[in-house]
Amino acid sequence: MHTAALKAERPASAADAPMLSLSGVSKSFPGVRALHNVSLSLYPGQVTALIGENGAGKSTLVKILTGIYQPDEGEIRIGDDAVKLPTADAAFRHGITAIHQETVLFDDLSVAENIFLGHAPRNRFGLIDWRTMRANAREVLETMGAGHIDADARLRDLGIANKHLVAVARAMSIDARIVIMDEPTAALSAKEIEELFELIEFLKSDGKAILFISHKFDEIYRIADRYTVFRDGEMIGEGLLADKPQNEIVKMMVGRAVDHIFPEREPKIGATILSVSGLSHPTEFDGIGFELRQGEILGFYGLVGAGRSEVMQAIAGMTRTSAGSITLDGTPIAPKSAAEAIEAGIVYVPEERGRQGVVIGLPIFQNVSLPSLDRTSKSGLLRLAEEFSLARTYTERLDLRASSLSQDVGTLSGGNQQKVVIAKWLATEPKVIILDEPTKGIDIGSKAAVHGFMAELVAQRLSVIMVSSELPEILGMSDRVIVMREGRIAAVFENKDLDAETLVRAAAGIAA
Amino acid sequence: MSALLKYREMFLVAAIALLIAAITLRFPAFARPQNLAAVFNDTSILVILALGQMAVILTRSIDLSMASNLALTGMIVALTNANFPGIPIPLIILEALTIGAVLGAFNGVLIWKLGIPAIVVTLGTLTIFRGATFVVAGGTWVNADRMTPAFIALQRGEFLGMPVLSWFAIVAIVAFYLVMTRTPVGRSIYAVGVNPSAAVYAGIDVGRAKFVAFCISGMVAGLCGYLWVSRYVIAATEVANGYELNIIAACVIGGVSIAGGIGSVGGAVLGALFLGIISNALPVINISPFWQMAISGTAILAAVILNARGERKQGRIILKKAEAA
Amino acid sequence: ESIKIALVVKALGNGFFDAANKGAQEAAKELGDVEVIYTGPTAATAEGQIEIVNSLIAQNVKAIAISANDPDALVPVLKKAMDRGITVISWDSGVAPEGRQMHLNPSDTGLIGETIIKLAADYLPEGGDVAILSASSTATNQNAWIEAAKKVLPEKFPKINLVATVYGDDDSVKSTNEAKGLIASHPNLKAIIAPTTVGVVAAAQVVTDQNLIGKVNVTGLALPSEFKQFIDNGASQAVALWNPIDLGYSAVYLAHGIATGKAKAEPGAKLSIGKVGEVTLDDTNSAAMAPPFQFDKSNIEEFSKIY
Amino acid sequence: METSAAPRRIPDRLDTPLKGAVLSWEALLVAVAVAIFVINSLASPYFLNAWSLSDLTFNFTEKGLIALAMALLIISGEIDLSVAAIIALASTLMGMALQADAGTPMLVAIGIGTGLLCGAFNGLLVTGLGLPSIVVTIGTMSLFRGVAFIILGDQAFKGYPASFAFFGQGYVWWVVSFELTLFLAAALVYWFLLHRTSFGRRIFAIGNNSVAAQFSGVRVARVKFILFCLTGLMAGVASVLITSRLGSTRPSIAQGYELEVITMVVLGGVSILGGAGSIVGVVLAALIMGMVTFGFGLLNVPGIVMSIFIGLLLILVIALPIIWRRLFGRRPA
Ligand SMILES: Nc1ncnc2c1ncn2[C@@H]1O[C@H](COP(=O)(O)OP(=O)(O)OP(=O)(O)O)[C@@H](O)[C@H]1O
Ligand SMILES: Nc1ncnc2c1ncn2[C@@H]1O[C@H](COP(=O)(O)OP(=O)(O)OP(=O)(O)O)[C@@H](O)[C@H]1O
Ligand SMILES: [Mg+2]
Ligand SMILES: [Mg+2]
Repeated sequence: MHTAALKAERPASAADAPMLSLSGVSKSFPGVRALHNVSLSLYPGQVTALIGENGAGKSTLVKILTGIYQPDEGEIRIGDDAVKLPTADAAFRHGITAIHQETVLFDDLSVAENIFLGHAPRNRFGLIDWRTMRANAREVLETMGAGHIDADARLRDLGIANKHLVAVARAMSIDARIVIMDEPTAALSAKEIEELFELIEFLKSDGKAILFISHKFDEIYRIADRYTVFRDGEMIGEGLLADKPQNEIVKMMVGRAVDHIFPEREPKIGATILSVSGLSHPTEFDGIGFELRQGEILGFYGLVGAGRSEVMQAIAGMTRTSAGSITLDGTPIAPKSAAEAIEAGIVYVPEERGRQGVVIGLPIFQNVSLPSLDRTSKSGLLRLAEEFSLARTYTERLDLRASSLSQDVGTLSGGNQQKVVIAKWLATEPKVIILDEPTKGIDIGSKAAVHGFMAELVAQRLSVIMVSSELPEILGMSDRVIVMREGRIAAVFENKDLDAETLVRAAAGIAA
Repeated sequence: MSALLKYREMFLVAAIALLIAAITLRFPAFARPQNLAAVFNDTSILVILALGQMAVILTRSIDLSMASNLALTGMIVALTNANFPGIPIPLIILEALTIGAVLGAFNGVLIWKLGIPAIVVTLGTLTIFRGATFVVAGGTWVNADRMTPAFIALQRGEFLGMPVLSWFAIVAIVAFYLVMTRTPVGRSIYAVGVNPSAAVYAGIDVGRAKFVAFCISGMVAGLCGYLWVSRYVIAATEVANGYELNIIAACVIGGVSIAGGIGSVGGAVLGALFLGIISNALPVINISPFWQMAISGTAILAAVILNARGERKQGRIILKKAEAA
Repeated sequence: ESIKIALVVKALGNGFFDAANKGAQEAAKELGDVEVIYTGPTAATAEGQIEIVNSLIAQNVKAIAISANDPDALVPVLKKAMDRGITVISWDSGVAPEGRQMHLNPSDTGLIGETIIKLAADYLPEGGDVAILSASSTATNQNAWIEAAKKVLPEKFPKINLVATVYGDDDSVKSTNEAKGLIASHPNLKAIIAPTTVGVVAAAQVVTDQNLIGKVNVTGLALPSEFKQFIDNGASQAVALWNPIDLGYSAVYLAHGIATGKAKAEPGAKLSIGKVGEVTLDDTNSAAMAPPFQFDKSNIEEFSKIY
Repeated sequence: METSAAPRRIPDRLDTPLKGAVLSWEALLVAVAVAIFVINSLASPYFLNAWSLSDLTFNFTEKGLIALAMALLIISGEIDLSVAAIIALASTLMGMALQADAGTPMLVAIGIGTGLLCGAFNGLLVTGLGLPSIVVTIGTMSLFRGVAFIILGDQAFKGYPASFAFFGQGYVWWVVSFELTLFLAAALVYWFLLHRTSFGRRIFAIGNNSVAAQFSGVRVARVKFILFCLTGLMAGVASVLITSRLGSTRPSIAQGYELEVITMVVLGGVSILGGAGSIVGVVLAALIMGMVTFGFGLLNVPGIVMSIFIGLLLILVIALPIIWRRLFGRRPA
């Protein structure tokens, strides 16, 4: 079967009753109110776009609908029946399927099994029928236009985009009435996105209700019929998309005019402080060369997987390189560990906060002092007073919200955790600070604080490299922008009259 | 299934073939089919135990209490047999399976419902079960003279030219193969080990999968309790003392990853056979049995190093993909 | 107040020592004012016995009679016991002379050594290969008997060829594996001599399982009750042992005598052991009881009911 | 918890240190220890006696010494199952040196040195090749003890010099043994190392999140390697003590000690998953295990029966706080 062949003519009618409706749903985590009294309706044969800034509560809602989280209060109705979804299994059985934001798949299992785990076809003895399962997997993949993926391959050996397609296939393999897609296009190429949209059209025509989450407005306008906007865990508005221009939706999302987010600043750019040339890695990047000047914010832009993080981790001593040289303040350095890089004056604020940034289980002040322990302790002996004063200085500058410095960082909200992470590396008093996706997953207020602080840092003659996949952030903060593509530098721009389209073209390798 | 797993098992088969060849050089009779069959028979109990342990290790847990469970169940069935000689042996086997499973479920419940790490729970039950063995028997041993002939004879009987004990192992291998590869329970055990958080999204209860794995390992240990006491015709507190580490070693040599999610029935069986061959061969080729321990230690280390190479995560390889595109 | 005497054995649960305890209790009843503490580790290790001796010292026992898992490792702790005024004797398996006041051998060492070989030789008129399956490699008594056996071999049993000595550590599984190894690596093996009650049962079971009855004869030291079936099925022609009940009885009787000052442990002394008779101490303060008693088809039935 | 109107100035801590101490794991252990002490005193008239109490300490000092280092290792997220085998190998090599007429200082050096080298070998395999420590040390456990068996076979080394006997049998003052003195001194050193130095802080950071620690400039591999060396070293020290106490060496020496040491560490409140624990807890756990085994010994309860108690204690002490929290600790979100 192919999507095009089965496309039925069944126009969506707004008069239909909602297939799924949510009302008064709230959900809190320790210290964070993720959702507050929200409502949402999904209609058969229609795509509803759920729109909101990072941390608005979109994924939390998805997890509630798929039985991963339980709402603190509120009601879920499918058709006319109020339902409870205590487990992922219960959600399956009510015909709800989802493609989650993070790829929640099994690296060491085959593609076919990743698609069918939990609902594998059985033979007449009740045993799993691998042959049928593989055949079905191939069919599902083909239907989606992902026939190039080998159903027998181990998932580990697939690239990120293909993994994402497997996640889509898994959702499609369940005969569901309600399909949820949480940023399904984030890791896909243009061609794959096209195929996904074709699939969505088919599902629509099949009368399914679809919830589509994306940060990309072109996609939303192309595929969605309705919109629902969330801000800070609350439902701000909903309606038919055709009636709503983009700028109004953005206003609903952000709650204020967008250009206020980025601080005004007068860059005072000095001499070169860091110069990198010919930096190469056997498999990840090649011939990376650039200069960073004092008091400058250098933006690194690229599509996800372009290799920016790998380059930055190499500069900060975390990965070994095969060739190239790094000069800091006129002295050549070759850091072999993060410890050496920190000593030299280069710090890297990592992208994955939970895994690489905070040490959950240790209190705030110990997190902040960790890279500076040699400074706060005396001949190996801890001096708590020094640690507290260091932690207080930096956390207060970042306007951290916490009840005490002895509080476990794990009890802080994501944005406040990110502040602790940044404070931790600032406390080492570096010359160069590399921020990898510094505002990923933090709320709008904290985002502004981080941006304001970056401005303050460069004003104090520090030099900043900022890796970001968010165009407004790159455009709003950088003095210069380097675009990476597939492990190499694709272009370098001065940020004067730079526009988003130029950057996207460079990142995707499309000639201007 | 996966090519890599196949490769790993082939590697073990090759290592075992090499081992047998080397032994045969010193002692030609070793490779005779009857002798190899005898070695398999001798290793049957370890094979069955290794399969049970594999199910647990796959879920990122470990069962240190298997040998103690074996001793306790073995003692209880031996006492049952001694005190009620009229009870038929199939019922005795059922008793062994049940008691073993109950002891395994005790571990499993603590892990599932209280979330205590498996290594802590089974470290505790390791001593509790063994102490209980002493207590239920009042500190005595049950010797051959108190067991019925049928109790002792069952596993020694022959069926289609092979001892019944070997058939126990063969049935266990087939059953495990089917359960681990062809049933939702088996696959959920793998899934939980590969990625516990993804398992939640797939509708699998992680704690329950661990509980099931512990019931399986307990049941298997219970069965081996009967097999052990009837094989060595003695039930004592010290039976199989320290054997838990041999079982784990068999799994490790067989390529079962201690980090969970990776391992196969074939691998665990081959790992157990590898250890069985070594312990059988050393006395006959006149290498002092004192070498046995060092040799199996070296084999374990070699296996971990080799497996780690096979498993080493590939880099992202951005550049290669760029060239291919 | 009664006198506490501890009977420390190699491992609890062993039928041989349970029988010895029976004798010890008899002695206690006979002596009247004695309380016997029967104790031992669960696995036959020296560390386990040391912890036990420590707790006995703390309980102020009057005397300790020990069958030791290691002749040397226990010396320091037993010395400590003697320093605190406790009478220490060893029995069955001895400790080095500095760690005890006297040692009671169940029988004459030379005699046992000769008997275990003779048990095998009696049924091998043509001679042939034999092997020994012993207890642990550090067991004092077994080592002494094997030594003695090796001494008499060349002159008295020239046709018997001792091909190997292996150790099963008084562990059934290890003993079983060692017995199998012996059979596999010595195709002409005619007899396995196991001077330990655990090893002899394991070896006889292996011979039975491998259908070697009539080809390999198992002999050694065995408890009649545990071993009867193997005499019955022919895996063994005959085994020997002394009376463990008498041994336990004597150990407690002697410990009591020395502890109360009624007897003195010194070379040449003649010490009474009640109903069993008397023993004479040699230069190392060791004494031997009766010669080993032989069990075969004719009498095993009767003795298996006793111990 | 967070409040939206947090003060600009964040206080260092909220709880007074005393309040934290009262509710801690160590407090629970102190209560258990006192209870066992009282029960022992009531159950046996021989318990409350200076010499009895002194003899009691021998039940835990050697394992306790290893537990101190093992605690650090487990806090860092690793484990060493080979410690008992290291004792056997170190003791065997000391025995060999003895055959070559080595003096007491030489013997001690060889014992401790062997331990250190074995620990370094474990550390190298784990940190150098990135292998899981539980598997590596199951392997080296067989390897080390196996080498001892190959060297010693069915023999035993004995005849250690009189001066060597002091370590395992000597008394520093009245009833205070050398072993106990050494244990207390080592406990102090390890307490200081773990709780008062930057090295100790790094151990906690690694145990809680080794990737983040690495990114924060902690030399994770180096710290772990040092911890394996320390654990081996302590096993070497324990080997000297045990060999001296037994006055002889057999390859089967210290069989099964590894699990007792780990039980001690876990009972002491160290998280088996790494990242949490204290030396005070471990010392208390050592004391509890010593008192339980000795107390049961005084009542002539077989050792195997006490192990039921230890096993139950281990599970209960860990399970009870969890059950307690489930029943009563439901905090409003
Ligand atoms: N398990 C959790 N524990 C604590 N806080 C959480 C948890 N999951 C989500 N949150 C918090 O809830 C809020 C909403 O998060 P959610 O993931 O739903 O946002 P989102 O709208 O999906 O954002 P994005 O666009 O970045 O995916 C955030 O502040 C987040 O930090
Ligand atoms: N093949 C892959 N398999 C799994 N995850 C991947 C893969 N490729 C990329 N990712 C994930 O996508 C994210 C971005 O990748 P990475 O950081 O390496 O690229 P980048 O160019 O630095 O992009 P950015 O820093 O903007 O995210 C990471 O979270 C990474 O784990
Ligand atoms: Mg989200
Ligand atoms: Mg990145």
